[in-house]
Amino acid sequence: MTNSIPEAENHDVVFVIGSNTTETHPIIGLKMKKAVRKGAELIVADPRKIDLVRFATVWLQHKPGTDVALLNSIMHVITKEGLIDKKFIETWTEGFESFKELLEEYPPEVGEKITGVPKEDIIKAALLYGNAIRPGIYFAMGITQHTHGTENVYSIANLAMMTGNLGRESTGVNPLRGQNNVQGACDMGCLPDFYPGYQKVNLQGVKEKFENAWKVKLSEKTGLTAPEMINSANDGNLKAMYIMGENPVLSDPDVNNTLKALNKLDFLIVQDIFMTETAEIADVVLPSVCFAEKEGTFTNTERRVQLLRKAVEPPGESKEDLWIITQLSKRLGYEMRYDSAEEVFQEAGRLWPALAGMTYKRIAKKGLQWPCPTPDHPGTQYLFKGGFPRGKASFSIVRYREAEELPDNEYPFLLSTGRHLFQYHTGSMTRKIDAINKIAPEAYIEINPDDAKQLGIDDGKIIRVSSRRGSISIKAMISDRPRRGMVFIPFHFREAAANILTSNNHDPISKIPEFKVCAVKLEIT
Amino acid sequence: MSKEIKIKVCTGTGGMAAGGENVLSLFRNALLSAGIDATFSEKCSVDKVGCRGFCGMDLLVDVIVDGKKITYKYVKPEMVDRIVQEHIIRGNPVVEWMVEDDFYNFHKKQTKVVLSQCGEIDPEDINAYIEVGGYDSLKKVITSMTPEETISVIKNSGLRGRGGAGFPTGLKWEICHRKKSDKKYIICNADEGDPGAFMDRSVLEGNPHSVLEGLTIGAYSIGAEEGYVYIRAEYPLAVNRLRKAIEQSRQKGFIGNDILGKRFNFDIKIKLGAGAFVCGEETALIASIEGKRGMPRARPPFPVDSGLWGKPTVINNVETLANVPYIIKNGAEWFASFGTEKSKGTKVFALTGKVKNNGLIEVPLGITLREIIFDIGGGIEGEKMFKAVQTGGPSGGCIPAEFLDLEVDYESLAQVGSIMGSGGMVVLDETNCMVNTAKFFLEFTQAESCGKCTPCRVGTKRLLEILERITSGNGKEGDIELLEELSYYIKTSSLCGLGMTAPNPVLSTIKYFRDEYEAHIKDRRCPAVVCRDLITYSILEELCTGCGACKRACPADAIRGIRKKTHTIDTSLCIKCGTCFDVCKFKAIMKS
Amino acid sequence: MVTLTIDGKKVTVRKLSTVLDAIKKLNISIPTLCHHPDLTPFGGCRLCIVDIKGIARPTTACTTPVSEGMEVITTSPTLEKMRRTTLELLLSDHPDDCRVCERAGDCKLQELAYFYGIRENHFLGERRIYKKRDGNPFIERDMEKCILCGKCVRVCDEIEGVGAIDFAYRGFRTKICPPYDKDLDCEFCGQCVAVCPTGALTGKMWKQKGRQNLKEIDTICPYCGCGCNITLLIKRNDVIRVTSKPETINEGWLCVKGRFCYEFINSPERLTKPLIRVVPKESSAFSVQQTNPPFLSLSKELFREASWDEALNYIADRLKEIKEKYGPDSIAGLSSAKCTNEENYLFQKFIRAVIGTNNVDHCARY
Amino acid sequence: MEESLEKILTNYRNNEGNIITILQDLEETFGYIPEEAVNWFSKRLKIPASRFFGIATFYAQFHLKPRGKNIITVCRGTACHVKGSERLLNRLFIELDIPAGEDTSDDLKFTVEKVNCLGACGIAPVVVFNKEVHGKMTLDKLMRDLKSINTDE
Repeated sequence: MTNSIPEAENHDVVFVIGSNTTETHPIIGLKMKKAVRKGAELIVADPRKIDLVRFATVWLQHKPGTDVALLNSIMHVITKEGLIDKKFIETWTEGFESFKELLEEYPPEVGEKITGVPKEDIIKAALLYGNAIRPGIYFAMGITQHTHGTENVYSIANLAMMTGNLGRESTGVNPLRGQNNVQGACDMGCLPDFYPGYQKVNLQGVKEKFENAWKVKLSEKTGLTAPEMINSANDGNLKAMYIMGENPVLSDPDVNNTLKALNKLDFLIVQDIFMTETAEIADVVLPSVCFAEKEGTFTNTERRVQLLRKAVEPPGESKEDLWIITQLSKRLGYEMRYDSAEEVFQEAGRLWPALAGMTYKRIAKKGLQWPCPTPDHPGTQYLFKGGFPRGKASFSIVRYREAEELPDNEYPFLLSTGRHLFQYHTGSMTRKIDAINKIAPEAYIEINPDDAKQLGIDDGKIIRVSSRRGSISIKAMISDRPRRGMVFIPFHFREAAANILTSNNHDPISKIPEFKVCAVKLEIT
Repeated sequence: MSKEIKIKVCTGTGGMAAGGENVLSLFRNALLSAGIDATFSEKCSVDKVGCRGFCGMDLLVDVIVDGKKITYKYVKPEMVDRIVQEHIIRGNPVVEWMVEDDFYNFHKKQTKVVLSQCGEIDPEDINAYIEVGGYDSLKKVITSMTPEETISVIKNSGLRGRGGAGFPTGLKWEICHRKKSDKKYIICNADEGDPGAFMDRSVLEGNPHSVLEGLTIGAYSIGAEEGYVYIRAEYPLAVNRLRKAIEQSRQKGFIGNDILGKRFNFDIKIKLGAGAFVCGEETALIASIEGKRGMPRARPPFPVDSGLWGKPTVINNVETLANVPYIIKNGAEWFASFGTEKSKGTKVFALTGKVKNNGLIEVPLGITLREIIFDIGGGIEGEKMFKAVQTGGPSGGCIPAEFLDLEVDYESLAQVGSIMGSGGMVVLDETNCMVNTAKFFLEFTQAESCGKCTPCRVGTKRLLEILERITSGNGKEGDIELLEELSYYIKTSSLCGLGMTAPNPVLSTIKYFRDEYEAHIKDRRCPAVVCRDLITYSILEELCTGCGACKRACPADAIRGIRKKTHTIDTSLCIKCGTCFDVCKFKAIMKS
Repeated sequence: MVTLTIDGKKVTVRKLSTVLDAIKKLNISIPTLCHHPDLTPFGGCRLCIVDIKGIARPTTACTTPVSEGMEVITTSPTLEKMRRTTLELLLSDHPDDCRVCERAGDCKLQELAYFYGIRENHFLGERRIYKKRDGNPFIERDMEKCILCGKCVRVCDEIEGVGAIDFAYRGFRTKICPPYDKDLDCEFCGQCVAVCPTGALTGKMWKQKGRQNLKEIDTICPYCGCGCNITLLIKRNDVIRVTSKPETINEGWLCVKGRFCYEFINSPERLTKPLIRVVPKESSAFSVQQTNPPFLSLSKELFREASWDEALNYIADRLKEIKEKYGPDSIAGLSSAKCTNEENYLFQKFIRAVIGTNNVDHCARY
Repeated sequence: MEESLEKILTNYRNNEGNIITILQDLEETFGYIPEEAVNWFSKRLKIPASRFFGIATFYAQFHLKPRGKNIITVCRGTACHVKGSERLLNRLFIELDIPAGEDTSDDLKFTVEKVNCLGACGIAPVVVFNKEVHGKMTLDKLMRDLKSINTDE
């Protein structure tokens, strides 16, 4: 997020696109609702009638995967209405002129044709955002989980830049990170192309810096992303995997493919707090401890590093991940010596200046938002105050492209997957909660009432849903949430795993799979 | 036929209940068969008129032949023919059916301003109102006066709110007038909730246009373009006439856009109350118009600062607004010539209870209670003793005989522990138990508490419980003191007017009738023989004829006896319902 | 800014403040049950009544806006007597079961009754009796204990934007309930439980787990990316409840998962020993061919328990062997967005420095 | 039902109504406030159903259960009280066999209600039979009127 969570209540326009905020980030959802109470206008762009729609001034129910067309059309109107920020564009960006030419291709009529959103609504949204003084854009996986997810993100950046809506309090672009420490895992370099702090593995000088710090020779070859690991295992090139606290069997697309790949591995280590679907096919399973049983830090979606405190002793012989890693490291001939989690944190801070000013003591009370380079730095509430760190930002020329696998005669429905409020991810935690199992015990597929009527599907009936990759039996939920022709399945439930259906297509740059679009058919059983 | 004939039939709620509509058409028919067309003739008319206040004698019909008015009481359908034949055709009024002295006495000491046209004009016809000078005041204000000038007339007249606390109306308008806001509202409070009060209903049924005119003048003065009449749905006739009146007024251009050709827009909407006494409280009323539960909120901020939809809002009750056109017409001095130093003008009271002449009266403030009850009301029914008069509804108090010569105004009533309120005046005689009366009012306020604040929600409940135990013979030593303590607490710490005044009936009855409380508690006796649990029924041997009526009527089978022999009541079975007392034609049942 | 005097002390507060804000600024303690700083003023409980010069009756501090030169008295024998009566009245319509009440020790009504030393009640009378208990799995709603402060109604409407409950009926019968008095059907964020001053609203899973001498540990919610601050309440070695403090970045608000989904910590299904596979992989329940697998036994029968030494040595041997045979790039590590920064840092360091490959990633993409 | 609801919705939209207006229309149309109707409006207007319920239970005019075919309203104003309306009320409950704590006879033929004050104190005590006001009521008259309603059936 370029802004902070508390700033969210002070926007005058909130534009939420591809985020079911009240269910996936409930507390940020509260802030949005508070903003509306304080008089802000809310624009929601979502193919589903998510809960936030109740509070929206305008709801753009675009077809899944047409975000670029929608955004370009909005930007077309903004340009035509003269609502661009010329000074910002001149000072901080480049490439606007050719970008403007591209926008000519997307008048609202074209936008309507592609997205299915009435052009009046496109214009209304454009005027609201274009005239706003402190607008905030929020997005999440609804934007990124597409084969053109990167382009979607560029498009959002274009919108913010052309209106100069960046770098001010309560004004910015805010991707919402899904899990508690996605931000931290990225920051800490659990990425195949970056060392901690987004320092490129193949950049001159960087490798040397880490080699010196770690006193070991390092590879300069960019590694494999998670989907590439699966492909590589399938190809027989990848032989061993060490999975810590993840459950890719259920969370990755195309379960059958994932299982096939992981089963081909010579050796699979899974380290977790519960037996998961992935642990079940491991060669060794290591019991680790949960958040309440250890010390450390989490970095939330607003870049706030906060202190996790140990509350209880772990069960049985389960061990902290830090202990397990250092033990393994020792046995593999590389001694790591840390007396506490904070020592690890300090080492990261020495290698990444944005954390350098933080100590456990400083973050104990309310955490600190990076960048926080010095011990007296107050942290950074919002980013890009007074410009971009690397000079001018470029407008990206992005055209609308269709999703990889669209419905056809054989598979006539478009499936999106996602979360709902009561469950979390693959359910390894939430499905252990009795109360949750009472309120949200099973999987379901949301079907538009008109579609259901046409197919003769009754509410609560078990139906068969199939894609080119597999099929599941699942309970039908007739609901006005999805638009016609679209269905939705939450991916939390192994008994009707949505990811048996999803495709392995992914964005060429970010490698994020296209969870939001694939083609399925529905059959009465 | 050269005679000029006017027949006025009362069609207020009371008149309607007595068959007014039917009698009205019977008169038309009877005249028609006598060859007189009362529908299209200029010389002959049969009109419905609003309540004239004396509902106790309904159905009242005025027959005016060549300007000579005769009023008939208790008119029934079968009487119509004879009146037409003898009085109208032959010119001999039917003396035995005419009203007598008590009717004229009832009106003698009254001064009618607000009620001056009630019972005189057809409330469903705007022309009838215009003929008697209606809407002249509005014209005067809009065409020749500034809002400031209008406000100053109202201020100088000394008009105070007729709904409760008596806040000066002109001052209220002035404060609102000075507020800067894109929107302001004026609301007519017609949520007449006090049991025993019906002046607002009568005015709205009898002369709705006077209220609309007052409301429009008020809107002009404060700068409101939108007005509401918040009226109880329990008053269907009043609602109906108000609707008609608004429609007619709009057609005539007295409300709407560019009123009377001037740049003043004002429109009026009706909101029906849905049955909650507390909505008479200003902030609760506003909540109700906004479509919420009628729960009051703390003041400040007051409605003139932040009222309906958060905008400056003036709320006046029906009677207050109905005074306005007359003040404008006759001047502030004229109005101020009635009343006392601090309370000017006339006030409408609903005089009911154990008084001979029940009805609506309008008197100059400063009149004594004795004049009202004995001269206008004709004294106590059935030669009983006057005991107290309860004024101000559930928020008011009971005033004993020693204050009969009290001059009635806002301050004097407050001094003796009661209030003016909206003008309810219920007369109680020796057969009324004062503890029971206090309990009755508490039952009411307790049931009408909105439940928001602790003192009112729980406090009035506990107050009622103590009264219940006293009236059922289970009172304890110290209960009177507990009542006083709790009452004081509720009065001072409740959120709104309902709670603040709810203990008044208790406090005033304790103050003046403490001996009755003590009799209930110490002697387990109800001096007025009212409280059910303290009564025993018995049969007087000498009067019982053995007819068996009581035995048949007794729901508890508590009465024994053989036909034509004296019956007896088994007190262990008696549930004290009083049915036997009611059915005995020989007064042989005794309560003690 | 407005300056006023409270109990003889001058205080300057912002223009739109209430008298209660000013009182709090001076750290003067004054009882209240229906006030919450984040919710619109209500003025229902009548405990915060104060005397204001020029106003005849005591006025509630929580609803009265400050004005320049205002003189406020927060306590006097009369005010205290009235507060005491208010409490007595509230208690007269409240079950007398602090002994077994989940909230005893954490109940504002009980606390105030203690401070005012209310032993006996002058006003005992009819008490509201509700037979029905709410069937929802999260929130125990014991409406006999409700004092109708309305905080739950306001928080549900004003903060959560849901409006699952509202005041219903009126007078003594007033009750806060879902529509048609049915079972609560909402997002179960528990905001209402957090603001309830009595035992009317509690968590169902807290029941008889412990209410006093609890250890409190402030930490971070393990669910979504909001990073809410939570406080774990611990009895012996068990987390028995989760709360959040108002001064946190999330202002004390949580969602259903943050507030109620902590039982997995104590779950008997937790892994407690290293496991080494004994059955060949193909026989796992969740296999390639099955499209709609039955609920996994997640059976530990596929594995045998091992000591840490054995497991770690086994892993080290296998990794060494594979690295020697196929090179470091034949090994990959998948880290977790659920693990700490320190663990993630160390994990990638392990993969990069110890294994010697950049094949490290995590689930940011899902 | 759907049709009546749509009509009420139109009335609400055209006349700047509020929840109370809707409930009044529902009461008028159905004689009580059906739960399905509340849920329907709640969904259409995005107003929580709890608010409808809160209002419906606050105001005396609204009923949550179907009422009897004949509605007898006894005024409980002060004037009527001092003139014995309580006795009329008790008699009605006994005569019409209305179960304790209820206001409607089991056969849904009669509903007996109290009303705070009809403002017709001059003709107290007042009883309203199906919207028709009857003044100066006595026990005898009450029984006669009841009989005539019964024979009208």
